[in-house]
Amino acid sequence: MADTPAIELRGVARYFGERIALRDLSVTVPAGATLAVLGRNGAGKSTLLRVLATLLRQHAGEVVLLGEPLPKRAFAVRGRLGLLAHEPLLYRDLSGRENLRYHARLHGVDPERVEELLSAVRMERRADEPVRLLSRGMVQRVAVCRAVLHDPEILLLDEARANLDPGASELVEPLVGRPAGRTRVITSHDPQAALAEADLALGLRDGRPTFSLPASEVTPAHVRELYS
Amino acid sequence: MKTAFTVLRKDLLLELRTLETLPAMALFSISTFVIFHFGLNQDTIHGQLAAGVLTATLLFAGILGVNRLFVAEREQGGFDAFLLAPVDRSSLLLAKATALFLFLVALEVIAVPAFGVLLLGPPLGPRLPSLIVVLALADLGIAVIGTLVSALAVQTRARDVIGPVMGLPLLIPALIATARAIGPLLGTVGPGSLPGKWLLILALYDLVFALVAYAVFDFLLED
Amino acid sequence: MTLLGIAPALPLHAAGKYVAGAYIVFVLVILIYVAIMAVRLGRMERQLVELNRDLERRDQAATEQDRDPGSTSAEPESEPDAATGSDAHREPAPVSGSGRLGDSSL
Amino acid sequence: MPTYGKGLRGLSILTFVTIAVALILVFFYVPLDATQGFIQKIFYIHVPLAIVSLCGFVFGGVLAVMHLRTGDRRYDLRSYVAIHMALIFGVAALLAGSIWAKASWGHWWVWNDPTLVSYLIVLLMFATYTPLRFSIEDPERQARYASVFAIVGGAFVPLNFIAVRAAQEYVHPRVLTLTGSNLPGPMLLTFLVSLLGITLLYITLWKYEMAAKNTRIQMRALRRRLLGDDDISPLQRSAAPSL
Repeated sequence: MADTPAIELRGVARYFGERIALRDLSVTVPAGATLAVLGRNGAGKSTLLRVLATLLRQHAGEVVLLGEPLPKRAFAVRGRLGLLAHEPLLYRDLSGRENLRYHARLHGVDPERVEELLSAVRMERRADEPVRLLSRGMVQRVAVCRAVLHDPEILLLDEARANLDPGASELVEPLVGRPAGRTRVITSHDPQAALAEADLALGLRDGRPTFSLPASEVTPAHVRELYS
Repeated sequence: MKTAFTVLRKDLLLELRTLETLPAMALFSISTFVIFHFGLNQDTIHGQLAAGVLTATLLFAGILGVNRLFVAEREQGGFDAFLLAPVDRSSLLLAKATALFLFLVALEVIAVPAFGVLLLGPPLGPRLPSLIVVLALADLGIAVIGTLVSALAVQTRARDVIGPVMGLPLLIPALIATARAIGPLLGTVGPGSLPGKWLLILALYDLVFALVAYAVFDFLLED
Repeated sequence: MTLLGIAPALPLHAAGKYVAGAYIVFVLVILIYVAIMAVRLGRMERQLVELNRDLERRDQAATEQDRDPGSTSAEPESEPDAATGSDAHREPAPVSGSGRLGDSSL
Repeated sequence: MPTYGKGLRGLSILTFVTIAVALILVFFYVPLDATQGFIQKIFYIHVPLAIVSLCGFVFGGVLAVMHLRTGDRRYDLRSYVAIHMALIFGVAALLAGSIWAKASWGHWWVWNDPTLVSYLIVLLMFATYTPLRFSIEDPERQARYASVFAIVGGAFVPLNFIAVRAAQEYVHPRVLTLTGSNLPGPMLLTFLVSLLGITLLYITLWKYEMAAKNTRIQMRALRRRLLGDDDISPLQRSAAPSL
């Protein structure tokens, strides 16, 4: 499977009523590579991630993840995707461990993996407190565990580093960073940081791609055009 | 099936932790009995009137549960978490309907004895078995319709209003069948026989709407 | 034409009042419906008239542009390229994907 | 893109003729009913309206099934117009029914006529169709949720009628059950003609409203195509499908 690209988008569009959320989007991400998606708020970054996460169907164009065309074959891909976005997708009244156990059962993952991840992000001590009592940073660390619990082949990170202090960032690096070797799509408000850890870069403005280049070829002009 | 059980376990655990839904339903039903006492200005009631009071109270208390059913999913990303998992989507319908059914049963465990003590003239004891049969079928109907209506309403803006306004007319036939089935049971002369006709209608109602719910539920999650 | 002679057309004693009432209610409901649709039609007509006026203004502007292209009038009438426009909203969706509408979409 | 206006002229003439004939039959041809006398004439308007309206709701449900299966939003528009029309006919049927109740039993509402009672419940339920649509912003989700509602409603109509009929002890002989009929010849003929008239009226008005909605949507597309996007006012929220 290494040769087929992990993510292929051709002419993808998504509308919200009359408003265009995404339009004419074509990009191919080889397996194991990292794509950085840059753009202002409302440029369509989150919509793109939700389409890739099979949570939103595309209204036009083709989306092929891990060789499976969406939305027809979405169920075959679902277990192999991890999404980490603004919403931690954790029940605030349940504890961190209960949340992760719930997700582990949903994905058919051995509960032992929950303990492993909790210690990896050093949350074992606070794992039994309700999530609503945890600080934003801790919630984000538990959310990282949730996103990688089922060892996804594609990881979708919507500003994953937000709310994480430098210390916490190092903790989650082996899980969500490049070393984990997963195909990743990351979005960030800090273009320099995103480009530093990306192989490919995609610029979005008002739902339309402005550039789609290897990360190294992205010039400050490209970036300025996005945020002007 | 396993997924449905997983989601159900989470729901029951969540209810245990927050105790939001069940106590509210129980207290609501007991205060409704008090209101009926003063409203009807009668110390004890029996027969069809008693059946009507009991059924109406349980229905409205049930609506409270219906309103709360998907709120956690809507506000804390529960839908996305579920949709991301490689599971059959109608297991969410099965899990939530079962959860609502269990809430209704728990409600009845509290409300029916309270009804017996507060309002019901004839003793409840001998009537209990057949009463349980009718209430079980009624709870099934409320659970199925309630889950469907709750899933429809939770995504809308006016969700606390749309849910009951849509659910009540849908539940009227179930209410008719339940009240008419319980009527003869609560007569003063002694537990009457279970009117088969009404049980049949109630069962037919549950079956049809279970099939309809199963067929259309996935479309509510698709986006 | 004995038909007319048989039953008195509209006996106006008590029963007749209700029967007339029922049929009048029916006619009234239909009339209210027709009235609402008429209001909608009027609004649509006004929008069409407005559309034509906008078009005339645009074509007029276009012809002025052609007559003296050289002069840079103080406030150049920028050619509103109607076709693409800033396209913040979608044009009628192309036919493809899951059940999107045809190009000359409904 | 289908237009809905073309058959309209012929259809409206046919509707007009049928209703005219029906009225003539009702008031001049059919003999007075033995028990109810002249009041029974309301029957020829109340019951057809009720039947057509119920069929309209079920028709809306069927169109909703087509919409969910094919994903084609035009079916949603058809379902919306069908239910919208059925509601209007339903209100007329309910008013005529309560007038009939007042005429024959003396008070505006009567609980012993199952068609009337089950009718009220069906109307109560479908009255939430439009508020439901109005309270969902994303047009695609609005269409999908409305279709789910219409399907549940379509299944509910017969069930509700069974439950209400079973709950009724009849006070007066059934003139015409919605299912069977025990009408003498001339009355049956008159009833069928008025039923046909009301049905044609429903179809005509349905096509008429579809044509009107279709025109509005085409005009909006035309306006956007000609004047670019920023000139049109953003679509304000409405229960009607915007496609």
